[in-house]
Amino acid sequence: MSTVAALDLDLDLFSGPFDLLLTLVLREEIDLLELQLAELVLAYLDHLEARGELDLETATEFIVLVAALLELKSRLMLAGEDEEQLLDIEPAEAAEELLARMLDARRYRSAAEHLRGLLQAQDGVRFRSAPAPPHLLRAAPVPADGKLDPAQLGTALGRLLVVAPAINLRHIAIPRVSLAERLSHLRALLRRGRFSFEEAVGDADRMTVAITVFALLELYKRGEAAWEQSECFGEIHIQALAPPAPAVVARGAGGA
Amino acid sequence: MSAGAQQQSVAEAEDRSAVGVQGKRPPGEVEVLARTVEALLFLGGDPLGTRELADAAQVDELEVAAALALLSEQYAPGRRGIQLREVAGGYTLATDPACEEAARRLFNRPRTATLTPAQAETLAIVAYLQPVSRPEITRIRGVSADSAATTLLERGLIEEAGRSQFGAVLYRTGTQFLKLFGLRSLSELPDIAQWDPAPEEQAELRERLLRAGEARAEGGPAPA
Amino acid sequence: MSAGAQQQSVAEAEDRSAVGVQGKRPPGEVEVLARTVEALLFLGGDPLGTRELADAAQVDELEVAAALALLSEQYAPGRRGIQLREVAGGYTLATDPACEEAARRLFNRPRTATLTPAQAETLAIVAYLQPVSRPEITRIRGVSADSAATTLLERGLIEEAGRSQFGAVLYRTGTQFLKLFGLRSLSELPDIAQWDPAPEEQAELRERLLRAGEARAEGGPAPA
Repeated sequence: MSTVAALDLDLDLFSGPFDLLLTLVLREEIDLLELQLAELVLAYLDHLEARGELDLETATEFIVLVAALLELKSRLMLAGEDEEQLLDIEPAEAAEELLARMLDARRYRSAAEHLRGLLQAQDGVRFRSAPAPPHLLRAAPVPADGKLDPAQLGTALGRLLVVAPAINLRHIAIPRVSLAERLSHLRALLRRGRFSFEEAVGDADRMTVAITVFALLELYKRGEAAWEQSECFGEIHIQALAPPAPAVVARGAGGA
Repeated sequence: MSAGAQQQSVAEAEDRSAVGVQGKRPPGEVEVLARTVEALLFLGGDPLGTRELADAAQVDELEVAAALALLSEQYAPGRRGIQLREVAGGYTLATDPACEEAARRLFNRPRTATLTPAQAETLAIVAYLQPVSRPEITRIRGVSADSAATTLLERGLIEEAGRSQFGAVLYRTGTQFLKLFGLRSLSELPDIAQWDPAPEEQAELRERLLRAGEARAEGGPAPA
Repeated sequence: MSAGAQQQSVAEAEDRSAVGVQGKRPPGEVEVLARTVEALLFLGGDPLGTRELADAAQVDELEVAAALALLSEQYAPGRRGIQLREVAGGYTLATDPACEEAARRLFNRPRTATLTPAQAETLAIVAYLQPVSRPEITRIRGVSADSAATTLLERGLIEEAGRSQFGAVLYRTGTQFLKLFGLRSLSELPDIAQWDPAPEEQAELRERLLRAGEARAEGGPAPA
């Protein structure tokens, strides 16, 4: 019997074996949105610590299950018309999905072993990597004009403009702010010129201020921005280390 | 059979692959073409298909096939330090693994770095599900595959194959994968279903996922 | 000398280079060493001296000389598509000049002028935003564009345009770009609006691309 199944938990919301928790979540007797997955992971780490050894098989299974829970949870937080539908998953259906997930993980772990075996069997087979003599590589022929379609560039750029749907965080009590979001905020300000830290954060909460400082450090590390503070607790002034390259707007018909 | 007669038959067998040395008769067309094909395989880094070889040698593919058959005799395993290998939909020359010790001493580095478990899993998922995106790989593995995917990309084992509708980069395996793993094509990979757990084991897993809850519904304590 | 005796002597000569195939006697040490030397010469692009070969094979130079003598027989001119050559500083394998016409055709075969997905994206970013730095391209794509950029540089589709103030290489479209796409000037690049998923957006193109790229790097929801 797997030790993950028997893992004893003592969480804020629930105490009992891991498998029971899983089932209760699947049967919607425990609201996944209220379950702190981090707490769950910490409990597992304590469990490993106590056992003093890492059983790779069990650890992998635990990770796959927690990841599946995490995904279920994030799907619950997704806004959209199909939200109702998502919440309507039958417990049996959800159990099937978890099972499918575990089977998939097992399949690809076995396939990975097979691949490692194949590579091992090729041990000692070396291929020649010396370049061909230059006199045989005559200058590559220049392809005819107009061989490539400019529309190819347009479609490529169009795909890059697609913004993935954002996750709605309204279910989470603590307001979250991401480093990436703060980075692009600061970069946008930098493009306009010098600004003060005060302007960058406005009257944001402490968490946002802290993450903004972190983002500033990141920009400094990357050589994109520098700052100065003339006195303790004084105003912090931030400026770009170099003016960002001039932007080119999309060319309209006839060339802008 | 006398020793002399035996030796003579050996000479005849040998004669097929060694025409042109004794100058007793002009080398046949197949022999001449085999030399050209050998030179092309020696120069070309990636495996070459019969079509490419035929175009370069300006003959038809059937003639190339005959030349390759002759070459594969000359390069039969155990005969030379180089082998003719059929990989990645083409042919290429590679060293006999028996010479690996000496090669390692000369070049002072191992042939290829082995794969970490994370890299092997990521590669397996790409090989079987291609084209597949990074988030999908992460979803199957339960943990991020970013650094493994980056390493596999750098080593040329996987390559980009466009983007998914969500904008995530898709990956597929490349020629280098087939070449290094000694595969002629992806169809040589065994069916993924072969690693499915036995039906009883699957049933047990399914049971496990619901049992504790059932126990609770009945009001009894959950079995450990 | 009778025809029979002549054939027998040929058989003896042949036998030396074909040991191990017939399984009549185990291959001699010279034959085994010759295979190793063959493999080393095959791998090494540069000529190898007898000292280097001896060190790699862990034998003495006299033995290497004997192996090389055997190899030079096997690789006698006119016999194979590859020849063993003694050049300044050592030995090397090279193709028979008779096969070079075919090799030229192989290397100069007309390649289809297609772009891989990664190359198309990289080129589109450079074309519309030039000058643009490599880190910026990476930020927009969400994954590295290094190998795509290298290929585009080699094909003359993009070229370097100085360095940004942070020291990153800047790119602009190259001499081959307009030609290959049949454009008279950059102003003829198609209006992006028809492929734009959100044409009502007012922000400038660069800004929007960077924002979308950063959102992708953060990891959107996994495709269900």
